[in-house]
Amino acid sequence: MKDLIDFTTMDPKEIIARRVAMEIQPKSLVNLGIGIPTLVSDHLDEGMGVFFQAENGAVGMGHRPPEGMTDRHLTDAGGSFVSAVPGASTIDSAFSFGLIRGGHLDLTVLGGLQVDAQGHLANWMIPGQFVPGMGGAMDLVTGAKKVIVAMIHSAKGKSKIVQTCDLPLTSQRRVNLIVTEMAVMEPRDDGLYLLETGPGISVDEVVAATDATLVIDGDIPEMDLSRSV
Amino acid sequence: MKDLIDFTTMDPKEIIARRVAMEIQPKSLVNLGIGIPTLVSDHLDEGMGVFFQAENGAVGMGHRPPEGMTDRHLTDAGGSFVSAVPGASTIDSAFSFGLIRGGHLDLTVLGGLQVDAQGHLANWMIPGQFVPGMGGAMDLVTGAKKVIVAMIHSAKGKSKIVQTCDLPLTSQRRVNLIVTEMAVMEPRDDGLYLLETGPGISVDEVVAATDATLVIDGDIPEMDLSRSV
Amino acid sequence: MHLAISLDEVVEMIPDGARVMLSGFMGVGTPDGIVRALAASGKKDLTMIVNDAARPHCGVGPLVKAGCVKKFIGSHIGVNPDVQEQMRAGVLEVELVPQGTLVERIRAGGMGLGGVLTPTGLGTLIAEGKPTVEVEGKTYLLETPLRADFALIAARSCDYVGNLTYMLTATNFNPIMALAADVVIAEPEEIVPVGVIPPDSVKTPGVLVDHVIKRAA
Amino acid sequence: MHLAISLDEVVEMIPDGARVMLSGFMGVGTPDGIVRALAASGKKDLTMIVNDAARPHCGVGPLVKAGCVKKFIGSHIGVNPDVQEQMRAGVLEVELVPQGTLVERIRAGGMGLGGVLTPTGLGTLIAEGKPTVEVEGKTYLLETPLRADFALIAARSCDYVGNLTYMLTATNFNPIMALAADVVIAEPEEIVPVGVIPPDSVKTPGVLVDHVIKRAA
Repeated sequence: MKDLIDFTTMDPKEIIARRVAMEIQPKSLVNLGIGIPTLVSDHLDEGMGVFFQAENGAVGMGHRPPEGMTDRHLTDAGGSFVSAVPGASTIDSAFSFGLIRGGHLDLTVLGGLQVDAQGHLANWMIPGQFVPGMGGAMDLVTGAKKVIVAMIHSAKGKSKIVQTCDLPLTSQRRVNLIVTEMAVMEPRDDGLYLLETGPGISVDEVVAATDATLVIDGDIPEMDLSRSV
Repeated sequence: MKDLIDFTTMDPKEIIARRVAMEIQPKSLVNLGIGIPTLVSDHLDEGMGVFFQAENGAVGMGHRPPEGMTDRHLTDAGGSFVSAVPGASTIDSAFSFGLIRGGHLDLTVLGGLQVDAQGHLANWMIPGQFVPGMGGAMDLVTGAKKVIVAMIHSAKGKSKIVQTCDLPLTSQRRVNLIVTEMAVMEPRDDGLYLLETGPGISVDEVVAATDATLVIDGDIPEMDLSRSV
Repeated sequence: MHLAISLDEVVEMIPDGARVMLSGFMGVGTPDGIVRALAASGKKDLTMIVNDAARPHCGVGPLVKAGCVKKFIGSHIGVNPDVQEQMRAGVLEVELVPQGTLVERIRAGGMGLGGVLTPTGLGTLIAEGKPTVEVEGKTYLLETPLRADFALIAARSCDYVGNLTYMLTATNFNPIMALAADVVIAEPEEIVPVGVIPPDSVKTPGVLVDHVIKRAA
Repeated sequence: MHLAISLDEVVEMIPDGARVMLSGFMGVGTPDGIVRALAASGKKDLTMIVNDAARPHCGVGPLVKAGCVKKFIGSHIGVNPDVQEQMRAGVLEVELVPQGTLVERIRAGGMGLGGVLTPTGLGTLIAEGKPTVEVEGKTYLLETPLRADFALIAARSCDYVGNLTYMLTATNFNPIMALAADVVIAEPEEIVPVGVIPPDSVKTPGVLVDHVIKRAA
């Protein structure tokens, strides 16, 4: 029945979440940031044995419980109610960041304000305008085995993919993959590679919407969102 | 009835343990080393609320349980069976040494191979002869709020109180008090003060048995071991 | 046995200008009774060390709203408009610290370590003015230990020895802050008889806790 | 779900010359089944990172007695005559590390920190050849992180996610070593169904554990 879904009319955030979900390995430990990254878990089969971790010490978070079954002692890093999957554990903040910084986290998916052609992410402050703070993002980007940035391609008509970030960086580490509703991009030593285009989007449209030089190597396929994860 | 005890015939180890016990404050957290220090707890009133801690993660150790009631998961730092007092807790080794190094331990009582006039303790190796290792002693001496060395005054006819240690030091920290069966001594900026003599021991006898210069300031009292602790 | 005290006594104990650690993560695991009492008392010039600024009604929020806070040291302030506003107005100083660095600096302060060597923050604004140390060919940022005059923490259960347990994600900074202040005050949800908490369930041994908040009469 | 394996498979997995962390304190909290199997297999040239040398019959003792160990890194060897003898004979290299430094170095290796800044050992033999770092006017010894190829640990309970609990003073180095090796193998006293261990009772989350030893048939 999957063939019947028209991905070109899918909500851009869902396109991103669904594409990111395809990157998740069975049995891995994954941290999902607030916003679009949070949606990723909806696109995963629970039988994969993936454990979702949050900075506040949850290992094995599940969906928000039904009304009346929430508990104020069990929340995600945004303070929203979650449940515990079978085999879940809870740890203190020092241990939680030990997992993150010590290379025990297989994947983190974060939102971004900017990512540049070198794969540098900026996502914690806009000087003179708004300073949310880095929370756990600097540790996550520095420590996770794999970092995926998941975000809408542009904000207020401006590309969030830039040649060099002018916002303060989150880490000097190069992220592994950038997923937007228009493109999947991978920063490598010799440039920012365009790997896939979004549903119904042409390579030219991606190039036009992107303020960074993209390396386009051969035929660029469209995201195959019909693939089961 | 205490008056009837003749302390001059008391076992030297018991004299030391009893005198050290008088230094212990109510409700304090105390670490007792192997050997003579272990005997100290026998001389304390349980109503004092003292918690005994061991390097292996026990906080609130009690005496060895009766035969048949021991458990191989509950031991002291020497591997001997102990019990848990009401309110006891067990922590991992990193936490245990956090308590020790972080200044949360009120007192540690350790044995020694040598202590010198500067208050330096040596208790972890005799080069070329025997190398037991420092275990937790270096952390204990460096981190505890108060350090008492409890040991027999001499070994094989040689004073263990020396002018300057020739054995490798345990810490550069000056210990607070030295208690032997012959004397109570306190290392200060201007020398090693003799504070008390052992039961039936004269000042001259202490001086003769000690290979360090003792500061003798006024009349030196005899240990009052009849005091209730 | 540790002294159970009232919220009024806590208010009396903490002077204006104190340096205070406050536990909690987005207000979860924060000692809310203590926060409300301090906010109502009109304390001034507090330095608050806390993971995040939470929201105006929870976590450190009520203290910020009441104007009690001179300086905030933490990792996230994005969903508390009071903090953003007071920061822009120049009445609240904000020092941002990456979360993993923050908790490890507190742990170092509590465990007698001289600092934290972390890769986090290298090559970013956070590294400016800080020394780096090279170990086995890798470079790390040297971050200093953090301590406070008071740690205000929230617990699930407490006994009269002061042993504490925490519940699920309300654990967060609580056991770490309990190590790193001159005076540690815990607000438990329940106080149970000594001996009721199994030794392996204790997350903070009572020897670290100075005071617990009395049960309501 | 983690793969439950046999002792034979553990023996096969660990090569001669491996760098191995072994938990336990005077043999309490050591995975004795794994130790016996490795000793019987005649492994060679192991580097063992372990708190103490225990006694000949427990802890790392059987491995030393069987001549499997080339290098011992730990804090105490005073009650194992085999270690003293092999050390004097020059067939066993011993590196002594203060206990609090040892556990913190392992934690640093497991938690992505660049080292440990400790006052312990300053002004002693232990400080020789090691850099010192000054922080806020105090001097600390810089000790490097420790990691291993394998961590062999003992648990009280384990579920098939790999979540572990420990019991009383058998906890000691277990949860710390579980952080700091490429392959972590746990020998539990019992294996229980997933969901039986409450989240707050888990001391080592299963994500850190690679293998657990099968129940005997």
